[in-house]
Formats: sequence, structure tokens, C-alpha cells
Amino acid sequence: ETLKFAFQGALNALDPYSLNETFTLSALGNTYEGLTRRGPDLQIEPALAESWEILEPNRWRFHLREGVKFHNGSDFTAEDVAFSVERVRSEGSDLSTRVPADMKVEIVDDHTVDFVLSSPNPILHYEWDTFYIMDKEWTSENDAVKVTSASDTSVNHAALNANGTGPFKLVSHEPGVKTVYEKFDGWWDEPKHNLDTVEFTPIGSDATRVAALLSGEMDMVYPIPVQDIKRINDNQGTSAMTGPELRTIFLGMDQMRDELLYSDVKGKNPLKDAKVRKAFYQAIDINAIKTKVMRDLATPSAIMISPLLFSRSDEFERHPYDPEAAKALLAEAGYPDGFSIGMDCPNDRYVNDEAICQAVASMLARIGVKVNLNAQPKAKYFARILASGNYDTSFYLLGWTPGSFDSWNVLDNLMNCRDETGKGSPFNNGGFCDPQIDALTDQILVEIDPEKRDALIAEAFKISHDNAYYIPLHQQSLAWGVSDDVNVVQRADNQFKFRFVTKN
Amino acid sequence: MPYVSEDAPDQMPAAPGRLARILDSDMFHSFLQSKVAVIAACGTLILFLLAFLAPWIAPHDPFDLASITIMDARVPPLWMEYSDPRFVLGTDDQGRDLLSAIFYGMRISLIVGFCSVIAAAVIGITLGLIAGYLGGRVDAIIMRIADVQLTFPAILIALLIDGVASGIFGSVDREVFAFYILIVSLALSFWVQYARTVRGSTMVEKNKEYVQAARVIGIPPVTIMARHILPNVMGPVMVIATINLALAIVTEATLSFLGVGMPPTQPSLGTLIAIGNDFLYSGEWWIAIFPGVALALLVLNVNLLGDWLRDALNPKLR
Amino acid sequence: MIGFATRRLLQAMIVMLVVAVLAFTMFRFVGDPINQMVGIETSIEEREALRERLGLNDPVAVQFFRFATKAVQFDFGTSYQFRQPVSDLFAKRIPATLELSFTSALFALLVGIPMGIYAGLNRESPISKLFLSLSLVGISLPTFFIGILLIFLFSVTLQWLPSFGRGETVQIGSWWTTGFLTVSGLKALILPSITLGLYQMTLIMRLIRAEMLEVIRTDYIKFARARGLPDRIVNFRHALKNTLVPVITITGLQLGAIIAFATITETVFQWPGMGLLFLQAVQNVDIPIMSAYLLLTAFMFVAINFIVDILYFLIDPRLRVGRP
Amino acid sequence: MSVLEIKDLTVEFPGRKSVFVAVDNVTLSVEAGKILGVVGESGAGKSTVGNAVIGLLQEPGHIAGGEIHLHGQRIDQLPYRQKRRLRGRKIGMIFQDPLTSLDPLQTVESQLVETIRTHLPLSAGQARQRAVELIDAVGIPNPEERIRQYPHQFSGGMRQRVVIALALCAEPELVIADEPTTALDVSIQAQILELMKKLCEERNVAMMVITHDMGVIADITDHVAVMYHGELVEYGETTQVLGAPRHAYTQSLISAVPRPDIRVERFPVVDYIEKAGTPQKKINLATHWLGKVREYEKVTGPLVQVRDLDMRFETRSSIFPSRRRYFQAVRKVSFDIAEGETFGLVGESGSGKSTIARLITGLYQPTDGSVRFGTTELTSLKNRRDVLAMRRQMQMIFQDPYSSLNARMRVKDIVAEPIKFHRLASSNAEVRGIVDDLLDHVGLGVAAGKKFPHEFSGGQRQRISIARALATRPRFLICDEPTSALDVSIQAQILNLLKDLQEELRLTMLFISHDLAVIRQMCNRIGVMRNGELCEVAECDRLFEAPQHAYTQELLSLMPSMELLSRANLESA
Ligand SMILES: Nc1ncnc2c1ncn2[C@@H]1O[C@H](COP(=O)(O)OP(=O)(O)OP(=O)(O)O)[C@@H](O)[C@H]1O
Ligand SMILES: Nc1ncnc2c1ncn2[C@@H]1O[C@H](COP(=O)(O)OP(=O)(O)OP(=O)(O)O)[C@@H](O)[C@H]1O
Ligand SMILES: [Mg+2]
Ligand SMILES: [Mg+2]
Repeated sequence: ETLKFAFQGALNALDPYSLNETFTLSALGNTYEGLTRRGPDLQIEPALAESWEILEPNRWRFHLREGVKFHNGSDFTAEDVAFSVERVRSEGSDLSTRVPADMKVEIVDDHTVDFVLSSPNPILHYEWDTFYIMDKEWTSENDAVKVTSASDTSVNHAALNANGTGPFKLVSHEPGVKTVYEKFDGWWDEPKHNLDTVEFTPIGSDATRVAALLSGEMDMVYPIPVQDIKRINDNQGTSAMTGPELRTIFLGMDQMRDELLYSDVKGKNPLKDAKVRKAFYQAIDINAIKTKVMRDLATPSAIMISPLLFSRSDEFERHPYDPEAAKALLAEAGYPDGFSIGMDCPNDRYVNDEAICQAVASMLARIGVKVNLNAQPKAKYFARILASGNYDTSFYLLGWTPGSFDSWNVLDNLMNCRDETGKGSPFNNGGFCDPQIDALTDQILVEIDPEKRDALIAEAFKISHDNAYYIPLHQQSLAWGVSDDVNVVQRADNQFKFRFVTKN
Repeated sequence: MPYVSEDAPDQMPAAPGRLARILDSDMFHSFLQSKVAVIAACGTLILFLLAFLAPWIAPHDPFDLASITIMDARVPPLWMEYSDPRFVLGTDDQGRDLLSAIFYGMRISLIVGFCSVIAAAVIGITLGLIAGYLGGRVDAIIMRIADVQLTFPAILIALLIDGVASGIFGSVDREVFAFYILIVSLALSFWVQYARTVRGSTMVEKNKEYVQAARVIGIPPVTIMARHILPNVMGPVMVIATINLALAIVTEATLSFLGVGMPPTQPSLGTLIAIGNDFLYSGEWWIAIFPGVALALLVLNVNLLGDWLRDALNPKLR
Repeated sequence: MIGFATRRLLQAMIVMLVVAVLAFTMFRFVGDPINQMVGIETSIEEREALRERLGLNDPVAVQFFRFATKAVQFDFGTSYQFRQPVSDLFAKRIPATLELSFTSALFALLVGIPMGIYAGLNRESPISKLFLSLSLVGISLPTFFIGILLIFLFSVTLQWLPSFGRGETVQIGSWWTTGFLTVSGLKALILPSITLGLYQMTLIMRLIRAEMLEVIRTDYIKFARARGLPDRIVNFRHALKNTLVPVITITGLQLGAIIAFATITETVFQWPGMGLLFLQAVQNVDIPIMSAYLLLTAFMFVAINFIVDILYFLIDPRLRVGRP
Repeated sequence: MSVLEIKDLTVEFPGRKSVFVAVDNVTLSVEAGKILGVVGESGAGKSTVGNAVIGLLQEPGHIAGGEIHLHGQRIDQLPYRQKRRLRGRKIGMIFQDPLTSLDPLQTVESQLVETIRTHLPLSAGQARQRAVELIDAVGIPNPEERIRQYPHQFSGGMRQRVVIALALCAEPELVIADEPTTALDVSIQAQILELMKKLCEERNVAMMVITHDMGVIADITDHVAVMYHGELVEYGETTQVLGAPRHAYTQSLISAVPRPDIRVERFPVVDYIEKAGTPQKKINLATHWLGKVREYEKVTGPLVQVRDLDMRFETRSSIFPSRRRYFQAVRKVSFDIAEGETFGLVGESGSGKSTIARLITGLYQPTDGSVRFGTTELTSLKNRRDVLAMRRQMQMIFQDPYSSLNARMRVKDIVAEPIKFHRLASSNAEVRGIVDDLLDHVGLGVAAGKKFPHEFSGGQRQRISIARALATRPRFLICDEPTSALDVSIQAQILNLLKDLQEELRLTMLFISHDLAVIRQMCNRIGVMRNGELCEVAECDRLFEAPQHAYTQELLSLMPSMELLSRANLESA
């Protein structure tokens, strides 16, 4: 059987370490495999490693699977693991955070490796499902030991070819046009899929992607615009799959500068005042956004992480929508007539991002805050609001998925103090600084007891919630369009794995 | 402007005389003769009025964020189920009254469209006449500038101008600059068409005997270009200009999406169509179709008027 | 003539130089390439290191000089997003774009010219009025809108034609792939060509109509009729030829534009051509692609306009006086 | 049996406020093998009759009444397709304005070949052969090579002959020739007339020749129709009409024909005036604005000095210099014109007369040689202001009046333009006055100012261009066939005006014409050109009485006979 599917973006890099981005890793995960993998519900499963144990707090032992072959026929051994660890943290790798820089690899025998850490780390292997193992011989034979990097002047063999252990081999790859995979007969696992070939085509235009599904040219397309879900469901032979996604969409506010860049308030920064931030928070009618903009395909969120990834998330509740209270808070803070503020928003990054911003702008207008909305494509947007643009924003919308599926990632990236250049939490664009959260973050990193760890996390989130450092909006939903002929598994991390697919 | 006879300036005395002259002129007569022209003129006038009187006649103010609510989003037009009597043509995805949004959006589109087309035409015609008439090195320089210009699509020009403008003026109120940025970038990306067309035709015309006669009379080159050659090369220019109007309005929307135009809270006609485009499959067709119809009507009327004007300016076609 | 061509070649180089300079001053307004090249979690240090390695921290002049010295050796660097040499990418994309442009230009000319003549000769005929109005409606709607309507009608509802891509292609020689030789390839060309050619068709049709209206009232057309020449000869050989100067000017420009900037059509139909590549390059701030692309475009426009200028001379003997 | 019968033809040009009746109830017929001459006042509707017959009236003109029959079949109401089949094959038409009748973008050959092949079953090669023969027959030298050229590379007379060849190439049964020989020198004219006569006799072709050249009428026509103001005022056998004209207009027309045999002070003018609104006023140049003296630098010696002028045209361009072809249009021409003198230029059609005119005005750059105006060397002028200053003193009336008028300007604006640009009047009102006055003087009437050039007849257009040239009050006027399309009465009026100007203001003129009678009356000295060379320059009377060069002698011997006319003159006198 042949599976044809389309995604909105292109598969640009085939080198598994050159781009840390969901779709790339998802697509490469069909040809390459890591030591671990994740099942349909994101639970960690053994893959190239049959099992692992923590021998000492600082020493992890992995027992590698025997009889595994790469697509080119060579055997998978501990050498390959050691090589891959070295390669993934070499210069140019975008996945160097997958392994600690000072971790040592000790090859015990051909199918056993030890990883020696400098300090204990309970979540060392959390992201190893996307840390793909490469073949040492193939890589060195083809002069691809160096990681493909954009600064390369010559072509890296690994950028256009792939040699993994995964269930599918790469047949052809034309970047931005088409990629063809073929079933790998020598795969170590029992295939649950019934595919022979898979064809991937990037289709950038939403409407065209949906049309390709509706017309039967495609078996599966993703993502699909929320407004087209009904049509896809109504259409005979296709249906939409929706499910919660891990990404949290939130609003951030400049709390670092003494004067806002884009505002008519001069000489002070109203957003440094928690009352103002709370007023913003309470002015936003999240349910309206959910039903009208997101067509119910969103889960309003009170914290900065998906409830799927944090056990105690149900303890949090959003500050209620209450424009009157919001107005009162503004007046209390000294802005009875509101003020004007510039808002930055991407218009091609998240689901209905611009529409959400517009809705927020009109909700804030009701409490007297005049929002000057500047919606831009992501290239310009990120160039402005991130460190490289000197955090040139007063009020912005962003989404975040913790790559490790863990709250520490959120705290570390978004909630710690930073300096002007971004040292600290580089994505804390608003630059608020709460030493308490910083302290908690450090504790969480080394705490091994899950229960205690979660308590610490909850405490940190509570501080953020009480101070309205961020205004979390929702977790957007995944929306895939699928032909009734195929069965697919939709994982919350938005990865599409061919090995779960059957077609009749 | 193509050369029109001296009727008006000759008539020095009071205004009524002049008006009477205009009413009595051949142009006006041919206008009244042409049913299409009258209809098109009325149509254009109505659309202009709707656009520029929008604040007074539109039932809502769609640019006032405080007055719109997302809860009104995507209400169908009056004659459909689930409609809302407040919104005759329904609402868009943000809950803006579509009818009002069309009026307001048309104003943006008209200003941007007309200004950029006129600016482009003026630049292009001038340079085209000079290049075609003088030829030689001047021609080569102008045309190579044109080639450089052609290489940069409106998107890039807009990004450049936007960048430079915010570099110079800092982060001031974007809305003020948005118009200028849009107009300048569109004008810059369109002028080449006029310049090259006019140049080509000028090269042909300048060898004709009436131009040589003008030269013999001793009329200076600038006047020859403006009074003799220009009216004779205006035909294609008017075709391009009237068609470009549509392109300019649509391109404006594209630029706005790239973040260099009007903010999304003030959608133009083109932007409305582009927004509505996302809702075509989902059955909320009115968001795209009504602005689309408005734009098509506008373009149609302007083109018909242009057709008539072109014919009327050609004495042989009257 | 040879002198004319070499002069143009020299001018082309200057044009390309100017384009390159302008492009380099422009790139910093397009966005930050680094964000598109790394995952969002990548640390600031790593971003800075990458920036340093790419030389993006150097002054614009240095970057430009580096680019220019390589470019004169036809080395346009490696694409940031695709991590492939820009020249390879172009080689793969050019056939798709040229075939689409060719087809849509053909459509624009084959429909535009006869309809323009017809409408010019039959000013009052209802058919010509209908056609003129319809084509206006067609161009007053944005390209993406038209594209999607066509897809909706012909792909989704009727399922006659594919909604995206080039269909099956056949490899000819070492680097040309063609969709002209397969049924699916030809089918795939129809919708994008119409979408892309609609604007040019309307423009050409209206231009020819307007010019025809003037030309058919000249004495030489009257004399040609008085000689009893068949309408075909009068209309095409005499009248049409006399309308051609503006028409070929515009056709040349539009041809250049559809080869270089068919971005929206190529995006809507996921046509794997240069326009799509360029749009992605702009979106992803892929500076090597953009700069090489602009150079190529500049050269193409100079070349097209050179050909147009030559055509002027071929069409109009009066222009040959004192010329190359 | 008559080939063409026109019954009660009325043609109207509906204007906005009134309907202009260009042809009023005209009844005519042309018989096979016979030639009908149509003469009459300029603007009388002669060309309109021709256009009506072939069904190509310019819009909004239309046939308002009457019938046209060809071989007894009514043709004015035929459907388009059938009408088209008549054209070319049955009716050959020579339009009055030969210079705009040729498609500028096609070679003469391709226009001829396509016409021949449309009507005659010939192969491409045969058609080409025939085309070459025709071109040869109308007297264009070197036809094999010439035929491959484009119309703009032909001289005025040559283009006219190409048009004749085109009209005759499909062997039509009826030929309508509208001023077929205006641009031709006498020898070529004789050749063409001979050709036409032969056609009538041998092929039994019926012919209608519209002309104002009484010599032509006398020479070849069997019948004459005289038109005045859209009406047919006299119609009869040529000998009768010319010999014993009945209508007063005819009589006065004939009496105004200029005489080549003796030199008179002023041209006799037509005194018959009816309906026409503009009685000829005698200008008193002492008070009139035309007479205002303008200050020029004084020159000693000749005003215009032409020295060794050479002009070479590239007729075939090629990458390789060796394959380029050139045509030497003017060869080492030198002459002087003194202030206040009229220098006549006559000669073979295509001999380079117009080219010299254009070289003097600076429209062409000479390949070699120089033109000196006063003390200024024109060919070396680079400064634009100097050029403009020169231009103001020099004016030219183009050979082809129609294409030298901007079709998009009203006549009054065309005439007003030089006045405004040279600031010859102080106010708009004054400009208007001058324009009206000028239009009046060339016999167009004030009302003409509001119209556009295409609304005029051939002769009227020529007068517009004369009015424009006079508007600058030039010091030196180049007239290239200024009166070729004018009937004798208007011609007299205009030439008299020029003479007056010359006498009072010492206007200097270069006068190019084929009409030897006019030349004789107008010029002080005459140059005779042939093949780009000036073969003889002599005082006017000396040249006519004792021509030196063989070519001059041949030219003079071919002057149309005036016997019939002189008799009429005598009778009416
Ligand atoms: N298109 C037009 N519109 C209005 N009036 C016209 C038009 N064409 C010709 N006329 C008028 O019709 C009259 C007759 O014109 P026609 O060309 O037949 O004159 P003609 O006898 O041939 O004169 P000529 O000897 O000067 O050529 C003229 O007075 C002219 O002004
Ligand atoms: N642009 C040109 N290119 C080539 N040959 C030309 C060009 N202009 C004129 N000639 C040739 O030069 C010669 C002289 O032309 P010119 O117009 O001066 O003749 P003319 O004496 O005015 O004749 P006519 O009395 O017929 O008007 C002709 O043989 C003509 O074919
Ligand atoms: Mg006439
Ligand atoms: Mg001549």
C-alpha cells in the first residue's frame, strides 16, 4: 500500500542533528531511531536499547538491542551509540542539549554502554526518542562526520541521504518538493503497519492541502485549519482527527524596561504593576476565543504547560473573565482611562494566531486599553521579539512546547530572570525577574523524587499565576485530516509515525 | 493629462461661463451619449461616496475595536438562518459588520490604489517619454534603472521602505506611515510598466511627421513630449493603469499580511477578501464574496470609465 | 548589432551589481535568518556562534564583498534552509517554472490576442463586452482566491484535475524534467496556467483592443480594405502588427514577472518552481537563495528587455534608422 | 453600358449640432473604356463620392440617400462580405493621401504580393514577378531592389506610384483615382497617365479621376463633372465643359488656371462665390499682424548657403559592414538663396528634393557638407537654445500635410501653437484672433478651428499646414509641394498671399513643386534636380526659355497642353 501525505512545511534537513524542530524530527523518526521511542500515548518504550538502568545516580547503563541492522546492511553496535553522542554535541548540532556536554560514554561491550554524568539527572533519556543513532561507518565513509550546518560551504552527504535503523528507508528526497520512503524489510521490530511506500509532499497553502485531501489525492494531511474541520467531516471518505497538543499559547508583557517602547505612557512602565497585568488577564474572554476563534479546538489554560505534562495542573484555575474588575484594577493602578500599547503578533506561526491577537485587542479596547496590533510573518516577528532583536516588544503572543515534556524546561526557558542579552531565560522576552522562581527552578533540576518535584513545580507556577507574569491562553489542538481508508495514531506531540499506519 | 483643447483656460470670465462651456464640450457630450460611461461614472461615484462617507453612513465602525466583539463573529447575511438584524451582510471572523467593513476597507483600498497607480503612472510616463524621446545614453540609464526595479517585487521594496522608515522615524504610530509605505512601494513596483510601454511607443511616435513638424516649428522637447507625443501614447497607458488598479488593491492586501501595511485591525478590501479566503470551504462564503463583489464592481466601473475616456480622447473615435 | 549586444552585456553587469548592493542593504529588513535555522530552544550562545560562522555579524560591505567575489565565479553559496548549493536548487526548480510560465504565457497570448482583436473590431458586440467584463472580474479578485476557486471547482467538486504539484514528470537529459509528456503532467498544468495567465491575458486583450480601435481607423487599413484584402490579412498582418509595440513591451515584462514572481500561484498549487522557492526564501530569510535569485532575475530582465528592444526593430523598420 | 452609376447620392457627416452634407444629390455615371474627370473646389466632396462608391466612408459619415450601381447591380447596400469581394478585384481605389495609405511596417513587396495573390491565382513567385513589373511600369527605377524597401524609404511621389500599382494590380474593372498624380513630376505624370489611358483602351476599364489639375483633365478625360459645395454643378463631355463652360463656377475656375507660358504679377483668383462664407479679403500688410516686422541680424550675402550637401541612407542594415547597402539620396548639392528670393526646386520624383528640405531644417543630419543660415553654420549647432532660435526663423510646409498634423489636436490649437511658443502674441485673446484670421486667409473659415484634422479634405489639411507655417512669421519658408492638393482658386489665393509677404517683408522661400506653371509664377531662380544631383540652376525666365540641361528640356517639353484651356480663357475673357 502507498500512503500519501502532506504537511504544511518542507522537510529541509535530513541530517538528524541539524535542526531541532518537531516536523523534521518527526519525519526523520521514520528512518532513524533513538535508543528509546515513544508509543501512541507518548510513553517511553525501548527501541534500540532493550532496557536501561541507573546503576549509580551518575551512571546510566543501556543494554542495546542485538541483531539490528542499518538500512545499508551494517550492524548496530555500541560504537555507533558512542559516535552519535559525540556527533550530536559537536559544533553545528542543533540538538546538543540532548546530551549533557560533560557526559562520558563508556562502551562496556558491543551491546552495552554506560553514560557517566557529572550530576544526577532523572530525565536524562526524556528526549532520547528524538536523539537518533547514526551509523558510524556510513557516516565516516561518506565524509559526513561533521554535522550539516547552514554555514557549510559544501554539501554534506547526510543532508540529502539517510541511513537509519527505522522501519522505512529513504528512496528519494527533493527538498521542498517530494520525499519518498519505502518499507525496510530488515527492521528489527514486527511491523504493525501495512505500507510499502510513503510519499510526502509539502503543501504550504492551507486550502490546497485541504483540497488535496477532499479530492482524494492525499490520504492524510496536517495540519488542517480549524474552520475546515466540519467540511472534512461532512465530506464522504474523510474525517478530521483532533486532539490536545502540548503547545501552550500565551501572552507576554515587557516588565523589564522602565518605559514601554510602544505606548503613550511615558516615563514609567505600567506593566511592571501586577494590577495592570491582572487587568489585562481578566479583560480577556478566553471562552469567546475558544468558541469563536478556535471553534472549540483549544483548551483554555491556567498555567504555562499542558495539563498532559503536569500532574497537578488541575489545581490551577484561570483568573476569571471580568471586564469590570479589570477596569477597576486599571483605575487602581492609576490608569482609569487606559493607555495605548503596541502588540506584536505572528501571523503564520500558530493556529489562528493573528485572529487571537485581534480578539485580544478588541477585548482590551473594552477596558480602555488601545492596542496597536502589528501582525507579521514569523521571520520578521521572531527577529524582533527575541534576543537577536533586543526583545523589541511591549506585548506579544508566543507558544511554547517543552521539548523534554517537562515543566523544568518551561521554567528554565521562560520564567527565570535574564539580562539584556538574554543570559538566563532567553525566552523570557518580557524580562520579569522573580528570584523565588529562579531558586525553585534550580531545586527542581536536581530533585529526583517525583512527588516533591511536582510540588516545587506547582509552587513556581503558582507564583507566576498570582503575579500574572504571563497570561496563558490555551493549548491549541491538533487537527489532522485523514482519509477513511487509513488508520493513523495521532500523538500529542504532533509527530506522525508511519509505523502506526494501516491502510485498507 | 492628455492634452485637451484650450477651451477652458481661454474662457477667462466668470465661473458660470466655464461650467456652461464644460457642459457644452464635446467630451461631456460624448459622455452623455455613452450609456455605459454614464452608468460606470455613477457606479464609481457611488462607490467613492460610500467609501469616503463611510464614517457617516456605515451602520457600525468596524475600526473601533471597542465596538466589535468576537461573539458576533461569522454571523451570516440577513437572509440566511442564524442571521442577526444588526448585520445586513453578516460579519467577518472578528465580528465586524461586513457592510461597514466594506465601506471602510474600500476607503483604504481606494486611496492606496489610486494614489499608487497615479504616482506610478506619473513617474513611468515621465521617464518613459524622456527615455524614448532622447534615446541614447539617457535611455540606457533609465531603462537599466527600470531593470533593477523590475528585479525587486513589491514585497521586497515594501520591506525595505518599511525598514528604512522605522529606522529613520523610530517606532512612531504605524498607521500614519502605513499608507505612505504602501503607496510608495506599490508605485515603485509599478512604474516600470508605464515607462517601458511609453518608451516603446514614443520611439515609434517620435519618427512620425507631426513630431518632426513640431520640431521644425521650434517647440522645445519637453513640450513636444507633453503635448504631442503623450496624447498619442496614452492609449496603452490607460489600459495598464485601469487594470493596475485592481492589482494594486490586491497587492496591498498581500503587503499587509507581510506586516508592512495597514494593521490587521483596519482591514482593506483586499485584506477582507484574503481573510474570507480562509473561510471558503467552511461555508462562511460571505466574508470573501461580498468584499470580492465590491472590488470587482469598483474595478469594472473604473475600467469602463477608462475605456470611455480613452475613446473620447481620441477624436477619431468620437 | 554586436556592439549593441556587448553594450547591453556590460550594462547587465552593472545592473546586477546594483541589484546585489541593494539586495544586501535590504536583507536585514527581511528578518533574522538564524531563527529559521535552529529550533526555538537553541541557546543564545549557539545562535551567536552560528551567526558568527555565517559571517552575519560582519559589516554589510564585507558580506557583500564576500558574496560578490564568489558570485563572479558562479558560486552562490549554500541555502540556509535546504543546506544545498543554491545552483543545484535552481537547476531543479527552473524546468518547473519555465514550463508553467510557458504554458500560461501561451494561454494568455492564444486567448488574449484573438479576443483583443475581436473586441477591437466589434466594439459593440455582446460577446466582446461579456469577455471584457468577465476578464475584469477575474483580475479584480486576488490570485490566491481565483486559484482556490478553481481548485474547489475542478479538483474537489468535479475531480477532473489535480489540486497541486506537477503530476508525473519525465527526465530529459541530465537536468530537465518535463510535465509535457505525461497525461497527469499536462493536467496538472491547466489550473495553475490559467490562474497565472489570467492577468496577462486580460492585459494583453485590453491593450490589443485599445490599440486596434485606433489602428483600424488609419488610412492604411482603409486602403488595405479598399484593396479587398481578406479580413484575416487586414486584421492580423496589418492591424495587429501595428499594435504590437506596446503589446510586446508588456508581454516581455509580464513574461519576466511570471517567470520570476509567480509566487502566489506556485504557492497555491504547490508548484515546485522558482516562485515558490523565492517566497520560502523570503519567509525564511534564506539570504543565499534571495541574493542569487535576484541576480538571476536581474539578468533575465535585462535579457528579456534586450530581446524586446530587438523585436521593436524587427517589427518597426522606422526604428532601424541610425540604430544598431 | 455604364460600369458605375451613381444616382442622387447624398453623403452626410452628422456632427453634434448639425449635419454636414458633404455630397448633395450627385448623379454620375462612368462608362467602360471611358475616363470621367471630377474637378471642383477643395472640400467640395469629390473624395467623399469616391469613398462612398467603395463603401469606406469615414465614420460617422454615411450614405443618406441615393443609389450606387456597379454593372447594374446595386452595391451600396450589399452585406459586408460581398462588398469586400468587389474591392480590389472589381473596383480599384487610389486614395488621395498616398503617404498614409501604405502600411508602414510591411515592405512594398509584401503589400503588393498579398494583394495580387488575394485576387489572382498566382504563385508567390509569379506574384512577385508581377509586383516587380508593376513597380517598373509606374516608373520607379531599380524595382528589384526598391520593392524590398519600406514605405518610409520612398519619396512622396514614389509612394503615390506604389499606391497606384496597388490599386491596379488586380486588374479591376473600375478605377477610382483620387488625385493620382499630385506628387509626380511631369515626366512621370505623363507616364502614369499613359498607363491609365492604355488600361482604359485595352482592357475596357472604366475610370473616375478626381483631380484639380486642368491639364490632366484636358489630357485624358472623356467626361468631366464639376463639383462645388457638395453639388454637381456641371457635367458633360470634356471638350464641352472646358471649351464652353456653362456654369459660372466652372468658368471662373478655368480662368484661374495659372499659365506656364507667361509670367504674371499675381495669380488670377476665382471670383465665383456662392454659399461660401469667406470672401477673399485683401490683406493690408502694413497694418496686419502678419506684416509686423521682426528684428533679425542683417546678413550680407546669401541668407541660405548650401554647400556640398551629401545624404546617404542605409537601406539594408547588417552586422557586417560589407553587407550593408546605402542609397545616395543627395549628392554634392550646393546653392545659395538670397534674402527675399524664392528659389524653386523642381525635378524628378525621388530626386532628393524633400531630403534637401529636411537637411536644411535639421531633421536629417547630412552625411557630408554644410548648411549655413545667415552667419550660422546649422549643421554644427549643438546648443539647444541656438537651434531653437534658428528654428523660429525657418519654417517648413511638409509634403504630406495630414501626417504632419497631430491627429489629437484641434486645428486652432495646431495653428496657435507656434504663436504661443514663440511668444508672438501678448494674450490668449490675441492668439485667438490671429488664428481665426489665418484660418480665414487660407479659406477654411473660423469654424474650422474647432475640428480635428481627420475631419478635413485633403486640400483643407494642406491649408492647415500652411496656416501653421505662416503663424510663426518666418524669415525663411520651405514649401514642399504646398499647393499640390489645392484647386486652382485656393491655390491662387495662397500663392498670392505668399507673394505679398515676400514683397513686403522680404520673405525668403525654398519652393519645391512639380507644377511648372506655379514655379514659373513664383520663383526668381530655379534649380533642377535629378538623381540627387542639382543639374541646372538658372534664372526663372532663362530656364523656361532656354533650358541648358537635357533633363530640363525634357521636363519642359512634357508640360500638359493648355490648348483647350486657353481657348476657354479667351472665350470667357
Ligand atoms: N470625417 C469627417 N468628418 C466631418 N467632415 C468631413 C469628414 N471628412 C470630410 N469631411 C468634410 O466633407 C467635405 C468634403 O470632403 P472631401 O474629402 O470629399 O473633399 P474633396 O472634394 O476631396 O476636397 P479636396 O480636393 O480638398 O481633397 C469637406 O468639407 C470636409 O470638411
Ligand atoms: N529614410 C529613407 N531611407 C532610405 N531612402 C530614403 C529615405 N528617405 C528618402 N529616401 C530616398 O531618397 C530619395 C529622395 O527622396 P526625396 O523624398 O527627397 O524625393 P523627392 O525629390 O522629394 O521626391 P518626390 O517628388 O517624389 O517627393 C528617394 O529615392 C527615396 O527613396
Ligand atoms: Mg479629396
Ligand atoms: Mg518629396
